[in-house]
Amino acid sequence: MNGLLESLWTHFDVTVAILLFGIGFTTLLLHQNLIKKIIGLNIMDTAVFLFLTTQGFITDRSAPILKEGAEAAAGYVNPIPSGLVLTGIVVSVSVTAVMLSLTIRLFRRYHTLEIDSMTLMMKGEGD
Amino acid sequence: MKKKIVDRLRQRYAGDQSPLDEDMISSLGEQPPELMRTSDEAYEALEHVHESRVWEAVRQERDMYQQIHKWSYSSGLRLIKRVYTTLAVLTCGGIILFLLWTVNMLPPFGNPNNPDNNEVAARYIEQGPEETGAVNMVAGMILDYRAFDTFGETTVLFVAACSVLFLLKLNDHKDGKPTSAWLEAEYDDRHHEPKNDQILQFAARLLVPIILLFGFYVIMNGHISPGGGFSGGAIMGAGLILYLNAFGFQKTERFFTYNTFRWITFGSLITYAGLKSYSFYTGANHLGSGISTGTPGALLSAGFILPLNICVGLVVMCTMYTFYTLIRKGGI
Amino acid sequence: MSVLTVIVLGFLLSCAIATCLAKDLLVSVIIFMAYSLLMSILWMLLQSPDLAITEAAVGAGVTSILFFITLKKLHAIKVKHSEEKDR
Amino acid sequence: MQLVQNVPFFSIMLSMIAAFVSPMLGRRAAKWLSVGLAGAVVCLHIWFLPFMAGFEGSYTYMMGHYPAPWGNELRAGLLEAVVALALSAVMLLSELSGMNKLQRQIDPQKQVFFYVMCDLVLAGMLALIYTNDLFTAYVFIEILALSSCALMMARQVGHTMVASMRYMIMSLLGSGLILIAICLTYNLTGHLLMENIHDVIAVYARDGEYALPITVIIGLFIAGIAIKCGVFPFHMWLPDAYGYSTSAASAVLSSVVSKSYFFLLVKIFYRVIGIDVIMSDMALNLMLVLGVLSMILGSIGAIRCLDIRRMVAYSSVSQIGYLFAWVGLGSTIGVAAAMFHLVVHALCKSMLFLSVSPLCDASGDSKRFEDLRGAGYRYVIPGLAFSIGAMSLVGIPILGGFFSKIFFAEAALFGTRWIRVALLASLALSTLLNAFYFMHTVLTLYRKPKDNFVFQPFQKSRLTTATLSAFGIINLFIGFFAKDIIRFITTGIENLA
Repeated sequence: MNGLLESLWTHFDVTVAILLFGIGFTTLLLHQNLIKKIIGLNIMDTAVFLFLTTQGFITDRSAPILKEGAEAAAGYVNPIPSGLVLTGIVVSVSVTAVMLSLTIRLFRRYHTLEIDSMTLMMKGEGD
Repeated sequence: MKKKIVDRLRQRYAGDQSPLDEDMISSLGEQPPELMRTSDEAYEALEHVHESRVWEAVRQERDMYQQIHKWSYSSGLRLIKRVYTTLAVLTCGGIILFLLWTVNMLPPFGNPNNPDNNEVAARYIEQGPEETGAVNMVAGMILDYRAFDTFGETTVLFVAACSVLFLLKLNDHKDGKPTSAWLEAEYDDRHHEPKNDQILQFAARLLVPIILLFGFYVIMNGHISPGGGFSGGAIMGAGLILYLNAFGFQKTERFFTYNTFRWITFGSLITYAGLKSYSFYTGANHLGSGISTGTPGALLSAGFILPLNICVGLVVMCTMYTFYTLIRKGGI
Repeated sequence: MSVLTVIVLGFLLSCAIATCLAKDLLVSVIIFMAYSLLMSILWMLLQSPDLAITEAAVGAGVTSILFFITLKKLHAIKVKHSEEKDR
Repeated sequence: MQLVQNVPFFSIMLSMIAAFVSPMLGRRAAKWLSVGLAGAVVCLHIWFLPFMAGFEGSYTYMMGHYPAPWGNELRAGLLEAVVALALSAVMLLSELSGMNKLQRQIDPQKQVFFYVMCDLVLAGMLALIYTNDLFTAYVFIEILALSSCALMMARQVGHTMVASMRYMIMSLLGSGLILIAICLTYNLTGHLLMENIHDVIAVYARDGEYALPITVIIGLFIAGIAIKCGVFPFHMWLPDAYGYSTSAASAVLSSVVSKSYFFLLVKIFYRVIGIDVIMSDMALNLMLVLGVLSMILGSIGAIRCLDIRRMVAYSSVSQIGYLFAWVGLGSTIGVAAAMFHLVVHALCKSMLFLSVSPLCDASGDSKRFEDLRGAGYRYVIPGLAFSIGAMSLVGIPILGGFFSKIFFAEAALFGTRWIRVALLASLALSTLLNAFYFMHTVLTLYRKPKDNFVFQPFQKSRLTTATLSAFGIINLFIGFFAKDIIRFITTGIENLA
């Protein structure tokens, strides 16, 4: 148990990323309110991105913007995670926009943001 | 009891009904559209009525839910739901614990000898400037080495814009007359229209050019300094949104309509696809590309990266602005 | 790992929990905005300036604006207001 | 490199460019562009398949000027070619057949976007089949999720909107799990291209390093894809989504989208983790359990339905269960059987969805079984098509489904004792249940109508009739080529590893 805690501390930021992922995942799955679900989705995505970015970080190295005279790979952090996360951020904002517009359409029809009430009303509606 | 509720629901949701009544819409429709934009008093009066009706509807709705809940929960659904929720909570907890446990076995943080700091990253940094011409290696990586991913990502933006258009765009005017949906949307948008706010307009006059210029700078210098098409485009989109919020649709519609959006998106995406198809095709068939990379660090260098950044920036800017306007009033 | 990183990480966690537990949607969105800004600071600390710029523009800027406009559209901001009046 | 080897790249790029061009066109032009595109992709693959059949092994296609660990890549082999041909043919026929119904159900000014989404689904499907890079796969998974959600809500009524919201939520949960699995993989290996990851993981497996993380990665991939395909505990969105959207959309969703996710999973097993590591891993049992559960519970769900489209939708759950269970068996022969069933089921299920909607039109726009009595006489061709599809899925001899059942049984014999018993028993039980509900439906279609049935005149469409006959003929004769197809698939799977 002590060893586990110690290793959680050495992996502190990855642990935080996983906890954030868990918070986002649980909110997306279990919260009734659609807006909260979308916020949960965003938290989940940023948590995964945080996880990925910490993988590319190397202590005491600088960002991968090359400077003149210093062209050895040993001076810079890993550029790959940054590139992947950049892609991911744009994907997450697109998904958020689509979800928000779906929410607006659903609210216009059912005047509620709770997904369960929506389903009940939908069932009452018939074909 | 059940049947009664179902009947009421059927009546209520026969169509995409809004709390705004038919007669209200028709009374709005009698005024010519240009008048509608200006007469504030009429609107305020209508708004008052509208608001009270909305709240009346919401209150009725709430009662209805309570009845529905009572009816559905009495029929044994409550137990199933509770079991399902418990299972879901347990699953979430299990996944988190499992991941935490796994993460402890991963390579340590910030260590240069981790498996992911291998020859791939080394080549990107060491040979990147010669091969791509970019100094910012992130831009060099996403727009040259791994360009197909980024192309897919731009397509995701396009899909999202099309989906939002699909969901929220109102139909065009029929024979010059606005449809009732348009009138309603316009009416609804009155909540957001600027009321000639002097402070906001002054600040916007000051800030918008700076924001747009900064976004432009970030896009143009994407291969030299941090930033690039995505961030620059988002900054420019935010600038346009600020302009819209300060001055209203009358100003922005002069230069940004649905057709502007269509043409800009189409032009940039086709240019992007064309440039990248050329380099994919020549690369796969082992033909030389014939593109000079220029001197690393200069503004006009790095082959296709600069034009690609501009294309991406334009697409992102239009898409962000479009999301905003579509959510706000169902048109661009 | 610097002290600043640990502090920012701690704030991130508390922001995430607060966002999910907040009763009012507007409050929730505002906390989410703060969360995004903290995230962009963290990315600056992790030596990824590209991400920091993008997150500040997209996450804290455009996404939050979209949330606000949606809430306004859903009259969710006013719900609270009129309920308070009732009391 | 020969010109024919560019086919994967050409078909992906063409579909994306067609999607970009479509919003500039009118709805008629966009429609024919989309149909023409699907036709062109089918033609390209008809050109490509004989080449691949004669080509030894597989080849990679560089997307850009940089070789394997640095740039993106596509990869083509025989298996990919077969699956891509089958799925793009399904796409073409679904678009053609659902066209008339679609024009009535979707707002005319928004039909353009429907066709944009069709093009993008095609692009996403092809990219998932051909990609050799995990992160490209993630990006295209998102494209596929967004565009299939848009297809689902194209008919904007309450049911489809709520269903697409639920679908979005589930599918984003799935994407999150897949993304974190990809991050873990990158973290352990430092590569994103499938081939290089495979090499590193083989070394780890030999040395016994990182055993738990690798198991977790496999489990996360399985869970993510299972959520996206709608396997049993995650199927809540599925019946509403497939049951109420337009027939073309349901056909495309059930046979193209979920099949390409599944194909990606198999590809990950073979190309990323390595089949030897997979077979000895306990995470595979998760897949077996999910598969068996959804085989049986999906069929039970279908029996309880009173509405023909929901029944067909539930039957999808049970058929995807077959695929999961037999890949979960962890042997190459099981995977081959699952791949054969993937092709057969894609062809059958889309035909079922497409033939149901004319039959409902012929019964006064009702989907209930009691009104559908005698619909097979009122509208002959869709009735026949439905019967062929149903019989094929039940496993009547000489039809495609019969052979897939035989291959399934054969593959199950290779399992360990308990797995053998369990799989054969659930295969038998599920076939029995399938036969019950499908035969019941077919008999209903040819029964005397109710006494108080009022015949309402309806419009017959020549296009639908023609495409459904083509569909029926393909399904009728696929059984004759079962040997060739399974030979192609087996060779393809050998090349995959």
